[in-house]
Amino acid sequence: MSTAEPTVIEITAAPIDLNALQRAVTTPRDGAVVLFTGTVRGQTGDVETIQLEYEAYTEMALAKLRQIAEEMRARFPLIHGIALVQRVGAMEVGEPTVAVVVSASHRGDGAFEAARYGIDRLKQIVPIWKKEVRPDGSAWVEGDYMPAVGD
Amino acid sequence: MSTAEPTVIEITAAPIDLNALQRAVTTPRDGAVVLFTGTVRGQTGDVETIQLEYEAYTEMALAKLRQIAEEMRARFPLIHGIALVQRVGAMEVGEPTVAVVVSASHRGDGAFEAARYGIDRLKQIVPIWKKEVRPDGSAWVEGDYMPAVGD
Amino acid sequence: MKVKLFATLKERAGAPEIVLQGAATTVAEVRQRIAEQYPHLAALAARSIVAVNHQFAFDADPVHPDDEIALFPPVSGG
Amino acid sequence: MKVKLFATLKERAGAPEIVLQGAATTVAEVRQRIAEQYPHLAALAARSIVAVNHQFAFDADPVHPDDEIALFPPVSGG
Repeated sequence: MSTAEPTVIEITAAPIDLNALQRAVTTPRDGAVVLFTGTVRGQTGDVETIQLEYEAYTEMALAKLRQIAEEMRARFPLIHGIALVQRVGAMEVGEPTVAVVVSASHRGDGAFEAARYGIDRLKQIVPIWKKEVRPDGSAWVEGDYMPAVGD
Repeated sequence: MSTAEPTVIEITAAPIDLNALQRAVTTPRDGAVVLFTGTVRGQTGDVETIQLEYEAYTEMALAKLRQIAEEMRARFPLIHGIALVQRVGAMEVGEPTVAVVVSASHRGDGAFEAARYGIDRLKQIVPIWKKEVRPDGSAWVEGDYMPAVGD
Repeated sequence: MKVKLFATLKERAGAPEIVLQGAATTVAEVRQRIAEQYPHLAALAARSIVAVNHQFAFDADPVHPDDEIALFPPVSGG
Repeated sequence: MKVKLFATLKERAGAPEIVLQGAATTVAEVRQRIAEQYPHLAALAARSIVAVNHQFAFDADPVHPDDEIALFPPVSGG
């Protein structure tokens, strides 16, 4: 990976700034940037969420985000910049909790597919947990993916 | 379409603000937002671009953007908010020129596919043209899509 | 009958709009009038797109005197 | 030997870390020590994930006294 292919990896308590991430990943060769952002969903069917509180095993989460960026580059060799940012702490409904950003020269160069792959993997292997605050109390949400050898 | 499903359609000379667009399309039911942004590519192979200058047939472009939003909703019925924004005027390398933003409850609800469809259609049927400013002069770029009946 | 021009066509014409003399009742006739009355636009116009009232229009489509007619090259937005 | 805890496990233990008495040379032994020495964590621990030095670890994997060991539920980031 050359310095012309930026990789931004962050676990942060600060609000996610999509404009800044777009600028950070875009190289002069890029004409297309795909950004995925997860947000705090306030309504899931009839269930209301007020707030999500995220906790990370920071050192391992950073290592796993770096691993995901490598997996993305291996699978989608035409992409250039990558940003993988997870916010931690308390977040309100509508706020971005995570961002997966990918740049490429053209929209058909795999940026859409790489961003989708990145968020799928992030939800599988990055040690982050969320506690949901509902009108009737709060509870930890558990994922259902069990890591396999090589994850 | 209910008011709970925002549709933002704009042809504007102002810089594109991805954070504002994310907020504009995200409803309380949404946990996933996909943003595509086109940027001014400075290098295409050995060819250098300094600036792009966009011109629109504004009234028709707005009508076509509205049509694309309807096509997206028809094809991807689980998506919620949509923003289709084209910036016009002069833009520098790295700057966002266009944004296609889609929200949905979950990342598997078609937001990635709808955003890809939206940018593909925008490049086919929305009357916008760009003039490329290169070190050796400037020239209008022409698309190669000819509209079909029903476009 | 007025025809709006964009991009290369506007630049070649030196104006954002041209006026056609004589009636045209179809898109094909509009194209023909342009070729006759603005010969320096003829080559470009031949591979350009016609829109009537903000919708793409094809040779057999009708045009009326108060329609908004536009001529432009294949689009390249995004 | 110390074991870092996260999410539900941290909450149940009332601390971000527990200390295991006696040696454990494999991940399976770590799990066994936790079940013996922290019975109120046993049920949760049985369906939790073990990481050694920031990598997922499985029952047969070795552990060394200076490894960073962590126990946590299936992840739910994003």
